[in-house]
Amino acid sequence: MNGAHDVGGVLGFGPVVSEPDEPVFSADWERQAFAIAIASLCQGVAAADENRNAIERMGNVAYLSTSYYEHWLVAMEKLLVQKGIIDEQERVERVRAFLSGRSLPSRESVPDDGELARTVRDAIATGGPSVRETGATPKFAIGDEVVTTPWISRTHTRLPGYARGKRGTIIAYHGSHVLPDSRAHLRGENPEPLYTVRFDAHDLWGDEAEAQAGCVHLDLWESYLIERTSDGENMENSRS
Amino acid sequence: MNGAHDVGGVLGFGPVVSEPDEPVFSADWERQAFAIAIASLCQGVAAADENRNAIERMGNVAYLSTSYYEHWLVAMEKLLVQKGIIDEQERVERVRAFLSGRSLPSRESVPDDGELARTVRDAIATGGPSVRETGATPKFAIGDEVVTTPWISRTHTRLPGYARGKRGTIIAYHGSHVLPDSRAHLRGENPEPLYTVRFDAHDLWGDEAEAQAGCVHLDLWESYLIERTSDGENMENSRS
Amino acid sequence: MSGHHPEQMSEVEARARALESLLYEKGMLTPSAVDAIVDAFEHEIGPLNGAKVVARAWVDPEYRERLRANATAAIAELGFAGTQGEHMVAVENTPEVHNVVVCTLCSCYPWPVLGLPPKWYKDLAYRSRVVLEPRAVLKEFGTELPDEVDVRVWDSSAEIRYLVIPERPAGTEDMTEEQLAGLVTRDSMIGVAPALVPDRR
Amino acid sequence: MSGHHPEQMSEVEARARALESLLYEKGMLTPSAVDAIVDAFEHEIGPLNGAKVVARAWVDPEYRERLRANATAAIAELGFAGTQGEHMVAVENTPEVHNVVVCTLCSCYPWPVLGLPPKWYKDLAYRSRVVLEPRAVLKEFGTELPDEVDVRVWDSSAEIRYLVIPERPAGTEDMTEEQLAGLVTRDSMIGVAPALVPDRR
Repeated sequence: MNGAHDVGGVLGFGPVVSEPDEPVFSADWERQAFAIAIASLCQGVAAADENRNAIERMGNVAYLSTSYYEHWLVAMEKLLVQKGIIDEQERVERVRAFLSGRSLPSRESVPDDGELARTVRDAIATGGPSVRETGATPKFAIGDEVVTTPWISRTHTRLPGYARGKRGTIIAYHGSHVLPDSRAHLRGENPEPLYTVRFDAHDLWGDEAEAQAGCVHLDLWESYLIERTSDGENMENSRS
Repeated sequence: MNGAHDVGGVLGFGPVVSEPDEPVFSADWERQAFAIAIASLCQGVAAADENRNAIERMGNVAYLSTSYYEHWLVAMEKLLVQKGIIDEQERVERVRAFLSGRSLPSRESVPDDGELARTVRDAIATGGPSVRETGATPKFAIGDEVVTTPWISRTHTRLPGYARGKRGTIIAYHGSHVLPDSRAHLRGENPEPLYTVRFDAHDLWGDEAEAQAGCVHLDLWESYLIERTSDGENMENSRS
Repeated sequence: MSGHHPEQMSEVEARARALESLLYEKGMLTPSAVDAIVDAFEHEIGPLNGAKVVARAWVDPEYRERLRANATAAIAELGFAGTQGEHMVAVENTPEVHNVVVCTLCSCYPWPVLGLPPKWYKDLAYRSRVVLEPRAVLKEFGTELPDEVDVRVWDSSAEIRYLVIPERPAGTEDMTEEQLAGLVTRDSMIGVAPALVPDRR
Repeated sequence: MSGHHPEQMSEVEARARALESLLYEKGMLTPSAVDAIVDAFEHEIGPLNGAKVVARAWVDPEYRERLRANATAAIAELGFAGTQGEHMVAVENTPEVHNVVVCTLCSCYPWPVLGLPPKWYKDLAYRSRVVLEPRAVLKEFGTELPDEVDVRVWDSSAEIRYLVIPERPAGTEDMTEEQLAGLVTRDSMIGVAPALVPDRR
């Protein structure tokens, strides 16, 4: 989605501030939000792409002014309701109850046979590859010159705005991977060949590239890419 | 500047909310902020382009989460200090004084011969045209097909992000106008031919254009535009 | 402009007052200049100016031609000119063409004919959406356009300011220029709504 | 995880607890699962894993080749694998090439080898700037690169995760693999800093 999360190359976010000896989590609610998300995703509540899409749709001002773990929390609030696991009214009432002094139940009062803990531990250790055996022949070969699609997307996509309509070179092929644009919207996995594309910094930023600029790499699906011919390259991509 | 103020086509800002019978100003501080800005600009404290640039540089999160008149106020705080009219420490102390209960001086205690009121009234009624007689021959004629520059800018510019690297047609010529990219950074007026360029919605948005989409017009300076030839059009603009 | 209880003062209020008081001390601002600016935009300069221009264009074909050829000069004939209206262009709605104005980069607006912009015009939602989906935005304003109509968006990226001349409503043949001006709303001159239809009870 | 005074609870805290308690009731979460997840990322999975991979690559040229050819498999040899590390690629810094990793669209990060990302990696400043001005950002981290060095940024837009193999510092010829791992910082494996230089007092 062409939204405010797509910040590559956007100026005005200030300096990078790095904090020494930062803890993994800096508050209990961060631990809770993260654990809720991981446990839910491990149990198949939503795919990672749906989670990212939910975060992107939280509203631009909210997105930019809240932290990483709050993004996860917002996405889970939306997805758990959307999937029918939690009712929105029940959620709102429960928030109010905690604000009015309710406590979390004691450990002992929650039924817990340890099974879910084993499941999530296994899932974290195993992961879920996004590569799929499709037998598809990749359209591009390493060394091929390509141009990315110049269009914004109203739906979830992993082509950042700064790399729209830019020329690059294929430097790696990773087999076919689940297409986020499709899975994020429950339209199936639709795996597509995935490539690493190298962009010369000058082809991304023109004169605004740094002195002695190098290159930026993106991992892009086949449908994001158009073959680049020696001339007239953009005749085919300047109209859909 | 490639910043968060450049919102054309960005999704995620919610619905348009229109308020019936809205007052011109909804608080005294809005009146004050606006009057301060107009009086300062009328007295030549800064050009409108510098004011816009100051607003764009207030920081993305602050920009998106504050209102129009607060943007003007932020810009004036910066520009009045930058121009040496107000000292930053004095400003901060004065803010603190008002927060601690200080009142504005009574009307009568402020020296006021009515001269500045006459000046600002005249300035509002007269305005300040941005057209300049340069004798420059415009490079483009009405009907010419052009492509906009595809590059982001780190400095002030009036080419919106959604129209970078897009094809359009010249439909009007307005003479030479002061170049904001230059004046905003105190690099002189550098007037350039200014054109209205028509963009077919499909050339801006591809398949994301609305059904029965029409066109969008922008007023663009000559240095934002590249001549479009029948093929290889982007060979000349894909590298700087 | 004072009279608030200090304990209720917000930071933004204090910041505006701090600048105001400092500029008084520097001789860069006076109470009568503040009044002149605020009065001008609260009481003198507003959409009634633009409405008079549109009504004149509706009743006087020669004026309409002058307005289309050189809007700045034609608008000045009626006494309207100044800041943010130095370079005016009038765009005319017809059964075939609908125009709508925005400024995506800030909130440029033709002050001498419309006054200061309404909040929604300055908001991120309008600025971001109307260039991408003008029909959807217009529909939210109650303006549903037939498929055949050519929708033209004008994004005010330079110092050219646009005034939309809405279509003259049917059944207004007998109305005076002054009565007609009463039908011309701010929204119709931005292009998000048609002019009002006369009330015939 | 409780023990806060309710009167101090912020809205975000209440929202997290609300979901936690509701999921307990729905049987979709258990206290031991929460503990398992938190413990894994607070105590088991972190940059020490990546440091072991890098140290092995420094001492074992054959391992280094395997890591460069198929990082996922080579990392699994040392027992590291799982969520957000399913498709690993190792990129090697040399005197001629410097690699740095980012995820501009969210904050993708190779969890099995580096744990959860530091705050700055997730912040808008790093995400927005490092693709446009990597040298300037690296300089702010104290990493000033000679002009001749080819700076390569890796923006993790798919499920491929990147691990930077920093250059082995000079004067470490006699160090053991375990000692070498102590020089490999998180920042060096993201690519914003070199590995530590051994302390020789």
